[in-house]
Amino acid sequence: MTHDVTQDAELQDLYRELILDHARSPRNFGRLNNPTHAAEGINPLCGDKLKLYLKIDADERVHEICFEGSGCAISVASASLLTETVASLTVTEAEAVIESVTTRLTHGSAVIKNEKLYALDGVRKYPMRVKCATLAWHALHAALSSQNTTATTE
Amino acid sequence: MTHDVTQDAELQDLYRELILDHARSPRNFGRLNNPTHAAEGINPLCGDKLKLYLKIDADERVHEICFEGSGCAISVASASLLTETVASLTVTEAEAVIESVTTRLTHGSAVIKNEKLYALDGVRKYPMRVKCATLAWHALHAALSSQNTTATTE
Amino acid sequence: MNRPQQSSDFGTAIANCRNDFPALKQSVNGHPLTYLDSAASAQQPTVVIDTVARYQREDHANVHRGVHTLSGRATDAYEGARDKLCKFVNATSRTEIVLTSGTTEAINLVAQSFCRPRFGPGDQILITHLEHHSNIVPWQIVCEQTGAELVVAPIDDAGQIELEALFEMMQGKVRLLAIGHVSNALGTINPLRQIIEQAHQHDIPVLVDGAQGVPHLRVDVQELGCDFYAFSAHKMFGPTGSGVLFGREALLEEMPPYQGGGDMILEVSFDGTIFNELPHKFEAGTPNISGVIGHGAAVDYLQAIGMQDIHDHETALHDYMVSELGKIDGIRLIGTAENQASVQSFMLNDIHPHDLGTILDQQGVAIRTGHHCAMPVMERLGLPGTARASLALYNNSADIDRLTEALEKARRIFG
Amino acid sequence: MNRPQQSSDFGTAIANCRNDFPALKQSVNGHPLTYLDSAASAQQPTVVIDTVARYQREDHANVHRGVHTLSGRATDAYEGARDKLCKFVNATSRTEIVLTSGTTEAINLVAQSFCRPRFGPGDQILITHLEHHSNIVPWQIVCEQTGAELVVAPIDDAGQIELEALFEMMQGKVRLLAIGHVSNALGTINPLRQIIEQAHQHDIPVLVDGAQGVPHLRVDVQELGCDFYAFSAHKMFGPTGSGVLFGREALLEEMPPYQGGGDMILEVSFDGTIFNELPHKFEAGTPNISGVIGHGAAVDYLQAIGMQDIHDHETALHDYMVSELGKIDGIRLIGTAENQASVQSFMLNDIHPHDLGTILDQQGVAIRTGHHCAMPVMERLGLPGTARASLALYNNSADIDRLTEALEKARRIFG
Ligand SMILES: Cc1ncc(COP(=O)(O)O)c(C=O)c1O
Ligand SMILES: Cc1ncc(COP(=O)(O)O)c(C=O)c1O
Repeated sequence: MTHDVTQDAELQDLYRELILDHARSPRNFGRLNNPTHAAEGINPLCGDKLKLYLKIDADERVHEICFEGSGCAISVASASLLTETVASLTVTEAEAVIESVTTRLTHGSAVIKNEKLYALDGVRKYPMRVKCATLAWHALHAALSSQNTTATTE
Repeated sequence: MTHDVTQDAELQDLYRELILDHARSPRNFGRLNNPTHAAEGINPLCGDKLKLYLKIDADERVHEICFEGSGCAISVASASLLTETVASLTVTEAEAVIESVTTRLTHGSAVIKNEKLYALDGVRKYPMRVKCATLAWHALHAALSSQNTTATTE
Repeated sequence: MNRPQQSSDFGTAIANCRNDFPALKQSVNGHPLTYLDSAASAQQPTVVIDTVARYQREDHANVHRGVHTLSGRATDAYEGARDKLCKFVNATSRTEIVLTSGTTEAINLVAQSFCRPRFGPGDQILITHLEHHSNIVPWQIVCEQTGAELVVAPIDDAGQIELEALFEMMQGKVRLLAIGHVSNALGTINPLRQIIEQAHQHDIPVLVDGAQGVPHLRVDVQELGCDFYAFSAHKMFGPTGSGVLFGREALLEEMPPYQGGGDMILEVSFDGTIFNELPHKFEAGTPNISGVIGHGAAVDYLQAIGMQDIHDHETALHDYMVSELGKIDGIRLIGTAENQASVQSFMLNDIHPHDLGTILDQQGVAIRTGHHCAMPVMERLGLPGTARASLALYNNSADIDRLTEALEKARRIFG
Repeated sequence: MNRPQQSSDFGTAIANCRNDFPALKQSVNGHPLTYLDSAASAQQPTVVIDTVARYQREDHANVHRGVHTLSGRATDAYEGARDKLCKFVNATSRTEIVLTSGTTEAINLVAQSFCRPRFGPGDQILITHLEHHSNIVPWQIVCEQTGAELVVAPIDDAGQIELEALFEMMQGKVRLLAIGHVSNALGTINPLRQIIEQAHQHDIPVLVDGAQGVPHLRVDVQELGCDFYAFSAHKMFGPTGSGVLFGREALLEEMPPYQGGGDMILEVSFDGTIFNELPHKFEAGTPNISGVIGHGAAVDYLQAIGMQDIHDHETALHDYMVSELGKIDGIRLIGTAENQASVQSFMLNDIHPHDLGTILDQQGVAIRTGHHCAMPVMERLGLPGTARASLALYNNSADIDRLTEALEKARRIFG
């Protein structure tokens, strides 16, 4: 059963404690009343559906951010981590984080400043789940670009 | 080359002299001015297209019959032989001939009174050509049933 | 509940049939594959795969239009498959068997050729809350096009159509009822004979979405009395890209062609075109010849085993699955209709179905997770989606045991 | 004219490729098969047959919707084939590659989704007298539906479009030009670049029926400048039931979906449905997964040989065929365009093509006879049909020799 042990380890790499914790108790969960920016992310494959709300002032800085919706552990944890990471960054800084996170998840190389986000690394072995992890980040990009459209993972 | 000899023989069985003769010089070829019955036969596969015209009087007998159109040697010869066979038969007799010819061509057993029609027997080895041989007969049936529709071989 | 003993309980044909499916002999992620996703698409027996490959190697040519030997062979094989399909659903005549690319195209054909020319404002198309998107969206589109209204009969918490409400809605200006045979999301088998009888009393023609009917049940369109019956080859162990619309001849006759092209015409000229006879009128262009031939081989395969044996086997296995799932802490069955095919949705605690799917896959267990193309069902039940294990003739009790083991592991991981 | 020496004149890939096609190794009616009917449907190389069979044995599951391993593999293979097709015609983006059941469905899609919502009385759809029924009837149907008018550019006796007349007709209220790349009946290669340039000067979008283009020519939709390009897998050595509509993204974006069903939606509710993004918006229901994967394998096969080599080989062989046919008493070539693909129609004395077909088949030579789904061409030339020999990459000069021998025998029989 060494086999099963490896697999357990792999699964536990995907579902790390930090991920499970954020999935169970997502941070910044809720709705902003007067967001300056917002976007929705839909993953038609598994029905993940997230809404991001941001308040960005004239200083081009994220003053408030939260999200609501439902999704799998990976997408919810990723969104929760996103809100923690992006809060109080400038738009430019946020775009840079989006870039490095999505690159890291899809090509596996980029360095990420916020170490917590490495918790998402386990996803890279599960190509079908990468879309779950990137969903919130795509939605954030859409929100920042004021493309008030829906982002999808297709 | 015994092989080729057999095949030549088979092909010559299909294209018997009588068939080639009727195909080259179809009998009763042309159009009736005031037909009492008429029908068209179409074989979409090869573009055969025949029109049958009949004059049937109160005595329920075929007084005049002719056909026009174009088609392969088999369908034209078959139509030509049909007009010779059916001329002056009663409708009931004609239906009986249709029945025996089409049965013979498709199941290969029925006896046909008019011996000339056995010239069509060569077709039975060519399933894809049976429709050519039966086309005129289906059209005749349609004409007699006063179904003034188009008969097809599909 | 005891494990059903395949070899003794049922005919040997079905007991041994798992060996006929090469895909089931593989390992996935280091475990023997446990394929519980046949409702999405079924695996193919060797005989279907080989029939298609042999056709390609020996007999392929275009159909209908050729005088040469290969074209004759291809046409015979293709039209022979139509005959098999005709018998399979017991249609009156082969002219009632329109070959399509699948259930979805078959339903769109009816929406566009049957409804669109004759429906208008004030008319209603009646469906149920249980339908697959393929039996919803085509009607939404044609309603949008014609001004007709889509009305939806409710379902109860077990996933059963509320018959009284359905019958009540038939009083209206319903001009077509479109209803599934078996729900792909919840497994519910609808009481079609009763429903169709009622619909016909109101002169409402009935289309049955049979995509999930054909793999599990003996289908007899004359006994059902339906006017249209749509199904796909790939759900019944045949190839993708092939399906059937059965339609009653009188209705098909009245309908204009759906697509234009080669083969569906008798004569084309710029003054006007004469369409071909049934069923060819509805089959434009080169058909999926190899797919249809494979579909015919799947029919032969199913009939050799026998739909009754298949049904008995699946019922016993489904019972076993329900009882074993029941032993897992935190399992909640979704879809508990009295009359259910071997398709079972469930939730495990508050684990999102997608996470369950990954964890099970890691153990070689393939289930489907999500909305199963039946979002309205999910919304009705207040769920983001479900996990679904669907059984086919080739599954056995070991599959169920591996499913439950894998679920236990998921429970441990999510603690 | 000398026999073209395959092995020396061309790359060895094409010289040896005949061996890749198992169907060509058989005898028919006691003679080695001489397959000259590829324009109707082409044979498949072993690699295509095996790719499809291996997929079925190892990787099959439904695409897009699954989280398990097989579904992932199936989706990767299916979407990978789309990428290959995208490169094959040099589309800008994979979103421009809509997978259909074939050329016919692709053209119907444009007729219904592009034309039907926006054309009306006074508008014209322009085609040519050279078209296949699949590029005529869909336009007749949509004209009937919308009140638009179908106008037809004439051809000359050689089977070439009369360009001046065509350009003249563009002055009118033409809102779409639909034109073949290569005529299946006569082999004519149309000067598309010139025609499309002209059409675009009048802001007329152009659909190209590429069914007969892809097997013979390198296709580059950006170089051609066309707005739509439709083709079928089975004409290019792939499976039946699979085809492509290339469409420029800007146009596809504006078009409503064609069929409704699973996979083409993002969200379904009874209040309204949100359609999926391109290209999925146009792909309703379970697609022909294995067919598309086979189509991708056919692309790989063609590209390994190289379209230029294929074209050179076919041109040399066609020249040889024309010269050998010319030696037969009573042969009349039909279709003598200056720029012609390796598709040749002909008549022999007054022997009806259908009789010729039977006599040749008896000698193992498979040709097509009849109207080739191009009745207007036949009517224009005053013929009931023709005999047609169409060449593909796997044909060789021995095929031509057997054709001419068999024709000599037909001449003798009809004396
Ligand atoms: C020129 C041309 N256009 C369209 C078609 C239709 O293609 P399909 O039958 O594969 O849809 C064909 C072949 O039949 C053709 O040769
Ligand atoms: C109940 C039901 N209806 C319709 C469909 C659509 O079938 P297809 O995708 O083969 O067209 C499916 C399967 O996807 C189904 O399960």
